[in-house]
Amino acid sequence: MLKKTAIHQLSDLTSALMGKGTLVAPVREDAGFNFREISDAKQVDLNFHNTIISPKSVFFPQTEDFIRYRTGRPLQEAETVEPEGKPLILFGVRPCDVKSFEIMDIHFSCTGAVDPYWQARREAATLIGYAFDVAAPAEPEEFYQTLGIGAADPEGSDIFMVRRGDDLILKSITGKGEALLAGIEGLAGASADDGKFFDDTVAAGRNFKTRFTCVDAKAITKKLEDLFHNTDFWEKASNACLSCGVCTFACPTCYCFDICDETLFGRGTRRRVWDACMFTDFTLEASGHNPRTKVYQRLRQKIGHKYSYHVRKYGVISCVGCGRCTRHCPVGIDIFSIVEEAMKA
Amino acid sequence: MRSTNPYIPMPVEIVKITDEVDTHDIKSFRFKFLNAQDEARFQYLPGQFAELSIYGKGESPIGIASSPTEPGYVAFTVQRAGAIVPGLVTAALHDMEEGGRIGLRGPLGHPWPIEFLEKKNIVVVGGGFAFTTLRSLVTYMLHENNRSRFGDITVIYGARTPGLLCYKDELAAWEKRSDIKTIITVDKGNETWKGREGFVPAVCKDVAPSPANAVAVICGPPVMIKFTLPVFFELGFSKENILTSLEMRMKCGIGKCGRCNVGYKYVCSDGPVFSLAELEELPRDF
Amino acid sequence: MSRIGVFVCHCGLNIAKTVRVSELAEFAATLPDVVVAKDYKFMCSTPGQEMIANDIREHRLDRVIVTACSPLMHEQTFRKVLAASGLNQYLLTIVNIREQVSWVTHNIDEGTSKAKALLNGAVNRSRLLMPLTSRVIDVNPDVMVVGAGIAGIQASLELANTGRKVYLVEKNSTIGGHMAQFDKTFPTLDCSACILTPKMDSVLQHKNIQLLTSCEVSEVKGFVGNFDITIRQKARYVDHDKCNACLACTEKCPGKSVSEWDEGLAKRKAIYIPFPQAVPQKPVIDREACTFFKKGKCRLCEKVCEQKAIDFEQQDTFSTVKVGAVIVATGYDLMDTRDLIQYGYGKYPGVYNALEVERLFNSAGPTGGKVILRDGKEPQAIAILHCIGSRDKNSYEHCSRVCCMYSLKFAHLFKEKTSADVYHFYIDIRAAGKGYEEFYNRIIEEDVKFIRGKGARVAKSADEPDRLMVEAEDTITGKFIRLPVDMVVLSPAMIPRSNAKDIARLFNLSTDKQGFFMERHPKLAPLSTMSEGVFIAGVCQSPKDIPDTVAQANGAAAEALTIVVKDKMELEATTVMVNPASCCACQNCVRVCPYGAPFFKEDKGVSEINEALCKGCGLCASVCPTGAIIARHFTNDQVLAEMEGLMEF
Amino acid sequence: MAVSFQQIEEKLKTEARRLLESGQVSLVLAWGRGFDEKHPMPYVAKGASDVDGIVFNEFCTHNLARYLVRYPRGTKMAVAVKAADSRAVVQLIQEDKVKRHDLVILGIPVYGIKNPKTGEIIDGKTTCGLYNPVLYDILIAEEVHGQPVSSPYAVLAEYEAMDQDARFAFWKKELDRCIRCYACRKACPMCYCDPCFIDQNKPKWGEKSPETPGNLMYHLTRFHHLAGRCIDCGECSRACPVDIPLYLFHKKVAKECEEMFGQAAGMSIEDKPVLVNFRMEDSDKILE
Amino acid sequence: MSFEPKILGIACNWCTYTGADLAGTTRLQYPQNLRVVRVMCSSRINPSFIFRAFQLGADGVLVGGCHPGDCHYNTGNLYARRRLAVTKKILEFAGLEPGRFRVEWISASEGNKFAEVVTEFTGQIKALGPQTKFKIS
Repeated sequence: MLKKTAIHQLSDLTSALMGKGTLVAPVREDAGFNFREISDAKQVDLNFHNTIISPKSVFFPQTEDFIRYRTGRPLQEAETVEPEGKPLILFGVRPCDVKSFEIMDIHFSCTGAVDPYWQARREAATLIGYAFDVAAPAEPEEFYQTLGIGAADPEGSDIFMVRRGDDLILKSITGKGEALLAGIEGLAGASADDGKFFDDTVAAGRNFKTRFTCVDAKAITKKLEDLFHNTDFWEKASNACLSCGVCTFACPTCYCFDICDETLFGRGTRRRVWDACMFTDFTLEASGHNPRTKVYQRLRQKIGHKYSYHVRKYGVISCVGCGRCTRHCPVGIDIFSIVEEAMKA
Repeated sequence: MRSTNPYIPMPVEIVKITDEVDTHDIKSFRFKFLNAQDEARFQYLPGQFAELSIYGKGESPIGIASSPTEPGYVAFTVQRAGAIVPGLVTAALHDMEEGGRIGLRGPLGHPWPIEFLEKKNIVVVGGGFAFTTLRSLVTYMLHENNRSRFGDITVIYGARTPGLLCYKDELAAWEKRSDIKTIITVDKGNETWKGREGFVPAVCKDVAPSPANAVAVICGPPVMIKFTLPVFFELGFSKENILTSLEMRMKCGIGKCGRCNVGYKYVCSDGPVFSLAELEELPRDF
Repeated sequence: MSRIGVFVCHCGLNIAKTVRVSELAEFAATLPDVVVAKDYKFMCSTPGQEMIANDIREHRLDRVIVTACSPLMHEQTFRKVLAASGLNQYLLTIVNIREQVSWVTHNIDEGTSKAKALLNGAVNRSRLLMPLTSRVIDVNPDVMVVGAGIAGIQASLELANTGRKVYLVEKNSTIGGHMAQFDKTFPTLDCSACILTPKMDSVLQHKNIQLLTSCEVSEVKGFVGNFDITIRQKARYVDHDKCNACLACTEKCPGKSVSEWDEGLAKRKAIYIPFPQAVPQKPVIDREACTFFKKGKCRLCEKVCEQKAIDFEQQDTFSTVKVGAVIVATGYDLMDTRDLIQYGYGKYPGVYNALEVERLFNSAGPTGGKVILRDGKEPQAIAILHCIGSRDKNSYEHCSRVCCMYSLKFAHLFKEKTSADVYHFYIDIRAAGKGYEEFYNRIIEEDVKFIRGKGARVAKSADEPDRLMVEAEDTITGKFIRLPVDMVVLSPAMIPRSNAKDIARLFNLSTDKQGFFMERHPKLAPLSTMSEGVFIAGVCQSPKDIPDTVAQANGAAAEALTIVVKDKMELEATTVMVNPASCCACQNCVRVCPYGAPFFKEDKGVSEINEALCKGCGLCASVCPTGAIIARHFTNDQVLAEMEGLMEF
Repeated sequence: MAVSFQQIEEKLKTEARRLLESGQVSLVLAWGRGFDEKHPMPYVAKGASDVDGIVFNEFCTHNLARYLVRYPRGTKMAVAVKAADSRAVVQLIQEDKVKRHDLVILGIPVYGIKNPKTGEIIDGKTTCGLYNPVLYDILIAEEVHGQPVSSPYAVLAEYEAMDQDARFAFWKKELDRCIRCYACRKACPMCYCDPCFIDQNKPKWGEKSPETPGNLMYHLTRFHHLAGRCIDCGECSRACPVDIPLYLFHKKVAKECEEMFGQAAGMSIEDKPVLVNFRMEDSDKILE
Repeated sequence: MSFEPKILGIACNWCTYTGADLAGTTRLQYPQNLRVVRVMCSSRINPSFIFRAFQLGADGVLVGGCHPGDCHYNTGNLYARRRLAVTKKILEFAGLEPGRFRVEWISASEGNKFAEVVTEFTGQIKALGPQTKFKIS
C-alpha cells in the first residue's frame, strides 16, 4: 500500500497514529532531537537528521523497574513490574536504527534467555521507518553503508517513509504495517510516479556512499582477535579516550545494563539502568579484582565486542554505522577509524 | 504468584546456617523454597550458581554448594565480601538468622559436564572457600545412585590454615570412605593439626594422579589455579580434561547485561565452567 | 539483619511529662529490626540497667538504643552495660529525648512526635554501627626536654625527681640559657647566677638526667608514648669522657673569637668554655676560630692535654632515643635591632641592646661589672628605649612583656653603679606581677626620668660629636624632645628562635603569627600542643618572665608525667581509616589534619592514617572526595541513614 | 592580530621533537589528526617518529592537562596548553598530582579557538577568557594582546538576575536532561578521583538512574568538589552530549570562591586549594 | 493544619550539642521542628549531607559549631566555615531559598542562643513554607 501526505499536514497523520497506540517520534529539544512519547501531535518534527540518543531507549529504556518493595517487610509483598504490552508506534526511524533493532532482537529475544521487557515492547510495536535524504551527502560521522545498510532501506520497517519535496510517501512493508496504514484516514493515495520515486530513493540509498569502504565482518573478527594482545595498538587507539559513556549510551546496539536497588524511606525499587563497558567499575569484582583497569582494555573490549565477539557469538557486527558514537565523542574518537587501523596493523 | 520473568527472584527461607571457618566470615546457608512450584522449577546440577537477592541491597551470584541429590533444600557457602567496605548482599546475608527470607534467582550457568565426566577418573582440586561447587560435585558423585557412573575419585583440598577448611565434618566422613581418596592439606598447620602441610600445587605434584582416562576439576583462588594448572599439564592431562570455573563480575546471570563478557562468551550463561582448552580460546580479559 | 533493642526512659516525669513514652516504645516496636522495645521509669537505675542486660541475653540483641537523657550524661553508663553483657560498647545509641525534647517543650504531641523522629533516625543509624576496639599501646616511660634554659632545666629536674629518665638536649655547649647571662633579676634584685647555677649543677649530677649538650634534634618519628627521636651530637673535638676540665688547653690556645656569651663584648679562645660556671665545664673547639682547622697546623691544645682528650677527627654523630613525651623549651632570641636603622644600633658604639647591658652589669662580664662604654668612658646620661620592635605594626605586634620590668631594673642598676642621669622613653609601663608595681614606684623614687613617648630616632649629636641624640615626642607635653646622652639602651622585641620553624616542623607544632609555638588551647591547654605528647614551656610559647617560665616548666613536667606515668595507653577508638581501594591520592586529608595523622604513602599512591595521632574529628572524611576515609562511628552511611530516619516522619 | 595556527603547529612539532629526541621527556601531550579537520584529537607523541602526527588548528579545544594524571607519577611529560589549560596544570601541581619538575609546559598563547559543535569562538563566555598561559616553560607563540577581554563572570549577569524560582526552574530543566554518561567528569582535568563518589554503593550518594534526584546529587556535589579548583576551561560543557551549560554553574561557584577567599584557581603554584585551607581572618560574612 | 516544617540540625559534640543540652537543663522552650544529628566536629559535615538533607525533604538545615578559634579540634570549624559557605552558595545558585540553610556558632554555654536561633530559624522556615524544590517526591 502506498500513501502520501503533505508535510504541513504531518500532525494529522501523527494525530491519527496517536489514536492507534502510544506514539513515539522525533521531537526537537534544547540539545537536539530525541525520540519521545508524543502527547501533542504537533510535537513531531521530521526536520531532523538523526536523534542524539538512538531509539533503542523506546524498547530498552535507560531506567526500567523490575520490582517495587518495602524494606523490612515480607518478601511476598514485593510487587513485580510486569513487561508492558501496549500498542506502540515508533515513527520516523532511520534505516540504520531500524537495523539495530534486529541486532538487539538476536541478543534480547532470540538467543538464550528471553528478556521479557524488550520482547513485550518489540512485539507490540509498529515501526515506521524514514529514509535519509539521499540527495544530500551523509554526515561525516556516518558509515552505515559500510555495514551494508542503505540510506533508504525499507527492510525491517513495517511502514517506510520517503520524503518527496513537500510530500511524505508512506509504503507498507509488512502486513502489520499495511493494517496500520489502511486504518488511517485522510491520507492521499500516491501516484505511480510517487511509487517510482520511492523505489528510486531506495535504490539511490543503496548506492549512497559513506566514508569507509566495505569490509568483511569475518576478516575484522579474526583481525581483532589476533590483535588482542597488541597492547601498543590499543594504547595508541585509546590515548585520547576519556572512558566516558557517551558512545555506549548513544549507541543503538549497546545493551549493557546494571541492576541496582534504590531505596528511600523504606520503599525500594529493583531496576535496571544502562551501564557502559567504558566505566572503570563495570568489571570491578567484589574481591577488588578488576580485569579492565586501564582505558585501553575497556576500549578494546568495546570495539572487540562490537566487531568481533558479537560476530562470533551472534553472527552479526553489533554496529549499524549511525555515527552517534563519533558525533558525540568529546575527543572525536572515531570507532570505525580504529577498525580500519586495526585492519592495517 | 509464579513469574517466568527471569529477573524476578523466588522467595526462600533460611533453614540452617553453618559457620564454616574460625574467622567467621564464611557461612553456609541452607534455603527452602516458600513456593513448591519454585522448588520444582529449580532443577540444577553441580557447578551451577544462583543470584542471592536481598531487597534494598542487591544481588550476588554464588555457586550452589548443595547437590541435587540432597533434596529439600538448596545450599550456598558465602564469604562476607570486602575487608574494608563490606559487600552489601553478603554482609546482609551474614547478619541474617535462620528463618530469615531472601530471594533466589536461578539456577544459572552451565554445570560441571556430568556426562563428560561419566566413566572417567575424577580428580577434584579445590582451595579455600572456592570449594563450594566442588563439594556439590563430590556429593553428587558419591551418591549411591551415581557412584558407579564414575571411576576413581580423588579430592585434593587445601586451605591456608586448618580453621579455614570448609565442610570439616564431611571431609572427615570422606576420609573414612574407601570409594574416594581424600587428601586435605593446609598451608600452615597448628598444634592440633595432624594432617598434611603444603600448598595445593605441591601436593598435587606429590599425589600425582594419573592422567589416564582422568579429568581434573579445579576451583580455587586465582593464585592457586595459576600454579596448579601447569602441574596437571605436566602430569599429562590434556587441556580438554582440565576443567575450572571462572569468576567475573555478573549482574543478570542470564547473558543479557553484558558485564561478564569475555571474548565471545558470557561467563554467566556460557560458563562459568570452562575447560582449559576453552579458556585458551578466549582473550585474557578476566 | 540486626536485632535491636529499644529502651525508653521516663526519667520519672522529666521525660514522661511531655513525651508519651509508652507510645514511643510501641512505635519503636513497629520499626524494622527492632526485636524488643520497652519503657521504664529510670533506665539508668540498677534495675533499669539489669533489664537492658537481661534483654541483651534473652533477645540476643546486637544493637541497643537507649532513649533517655543526653549522651553526654549517661553514654558511659550504658556502654558499660553493653560491655558487661558481651556486646561491643560502640553498638549503643543514645537518643536524647530529655535535654533536647521533653525539657524544651510543654506540648506532649510535639514532644512525642519529635522523639519518634529522633528514634527512627537512631534505629537507622544503629543498624550500620560497627563494633570498635580501641588499640592499647605501650608507653615509653622516658621524657625528652629540648632546650636547657631555665624552663628546660626546671622541667627536667621535676621529672627526674619523680624517677623518670630525662634526656635534656641543648644545642649550645653549656646549659643555662639566657638566664645565665643575667646579673640581677627583677623585682627582688637577687642574683641570677645564685639561683640558677645550683640548678645547673643538679642537672649535671642527677642520675636520671642524661645531658646532651652541643646536640640538636634532627628527626622525630613516632607519636605520643612512642617517639623515636634522632639526636645529632655536634663534633666538639674534645672527648668529654677523657677531659678532666683542667682547662690548660684554653690558656694555650692562640685562636680567638668573640664571646657569644658576652654578646660580643668580649673575646674568647677557639677552644673554650663559654663562662666559668658553664655546665658541663668542659671545653669545645670552635672550628671557625681554630688555627688548626683554618691553617692546618697548631694543635697546641692537643700538646698540652694530658688526658689526650683533643680529637680533631671527631665527626657529628647521630643516635636515636625513645621517649614517651617531649617538652619543648627552646626559648627566644632578641630581635636584631640593626634592621631598625633609626636607632643606630651597630652603627653607634654607644647604642646597646638589653642583653649586652645585662653582661655589662655582670661581675663575670666583660667589664667586671663596671658600666663603661665601648670607648672606656662612664656614661653621664643614659636613655633606655622601650618597645623597640615590639608593639610595632612594622615589626612585631606583640608586647614582649618583660622589657618594662628589666628596663626599670637597668635604671636601678645604672643608678647604683654610675652617677648618670637615666631616662626612660616608653609608651606605657606594664608592671603586672607580684611586687612589680611596687618596684616601679621604687624606681620612680630613684630619680629616674620617665618620658612618655616612644624613642623615634637615635643620631649623632650635632653639637657634641662624641655623644648621641635621642629624639622623641613627649606625648604628655606634646613637645618634641631631643635629648643628648652617652649611652642608649634598646629593649628589643623578644622573638622566636631563628630555628623555631625547624623545631615546629620536627615536632609538628603550629606557630602563631610571630612564630611562637601555638598551644592547643589558649586557656584550657596552654602547655599542650596539637602534637599529642609534645608540650611547650617558657618563652618559646610567648614572652614571659622567669616566674611564669618556671611555673610553665613545672606544669609541662606534670603534663608529660600524666602520659609517661602509665605504661599502657588507650588510643581513641573512633578514629578514621582509609579504604585504599577508594583513595584517589588527592591528599586533601594530609593537607587539612591539624594533628598530622594522615600521611601519603608515595609507593602505594594512597593515604594512610597514623591512628595514634588521630583525634576522630572527621575533618579528613568530609574533605575526602571519594569517601575513602571512613570516620569510625560517624561514617557517611551512618550519618546519611540517621538523616533519612529523622526526615521520614 | 591573527595568530597563525600553522606556525604554532610547526613550533609544537619542533619543540616536541627536540624534547623527545633529547630524552628530556618520554611523551608529549598535544593534538593530532581526527576523522576530519573539525575534529582534531588529543594525541600522545612517544617518540620522534610520532611528532609528525601533531596538528594544531582552531578546533583544538581539548584541555590536555586532563591526561597528565593518566601516566605514572614521575613520568617526564611535555604538555601543550592553552591559557585555561595551563591553569589546570597549575592546579594539578598545587594538588601534588603532578610534579612541576616532571613537566615541560608548552604554553600556547592563542585567540580564536572554536567550539567545533557551534563554530563559536571560545572566549570569556564559556572559558576563563585568558589567551596567554599563566605558567609555561616554552612559549610556542608570541603572547596575544588586544583581543576582546571581558570578565569571565560577565556571562553570569543574566543568571544572577534570575530569582530563586527561575534559577531552580532553569537548572532543573538543564540537569533533567543529563543521561549520566559522565563525559563532564571524564573531560574535566580536575576530576581525577577514582572511584568517583557517585559510583560507590556504601553509602550510595545518589541513584544511578538518570532521574532528577540522582542527577542533582551528582552535579551539585561535583560542583562542590570543583569549588575553588575549577579553572574554567569549559571542557565539561563541550563534552556534554546534551549541552548542559555546566560552565555557568562552575563559573558562579568560582566567582563566589574568588570573592570569598581572594584567590582564583590555578593561577599560582604557590597557592593552596581554598577548600582545604583557611585563614583566621575569614569572615563569618561568607556564611550569610 | 498549620505547616510544621522538618528541620535538620547537625551539631558538633563539643559546643552546639552541649549548648543544646544546656538549653534543656535551663528549660528554655523552643519549637520542636529541629531534629539534631550529632557529629564530633562541624568539619565532619560533608557538603553532600546538606544536599541529601534537602532531598530527604528537610525544609531547613541548621548547622551548629564552635565559635571560630574555639574548635575542640582547633581549626576544624575554620575549614567548615569555608566549605559550608560554598555549600550554601551552591544551593542558592541551584535555586534554594537563602533562608533555608544556616550555619551558627553556638558555644557550650550559649543555651539561650541555641534556643533563640532555633526559634527564629523555625519561624523563618515556616514563613518560607514547605521546601519542594529538592525534595524527592
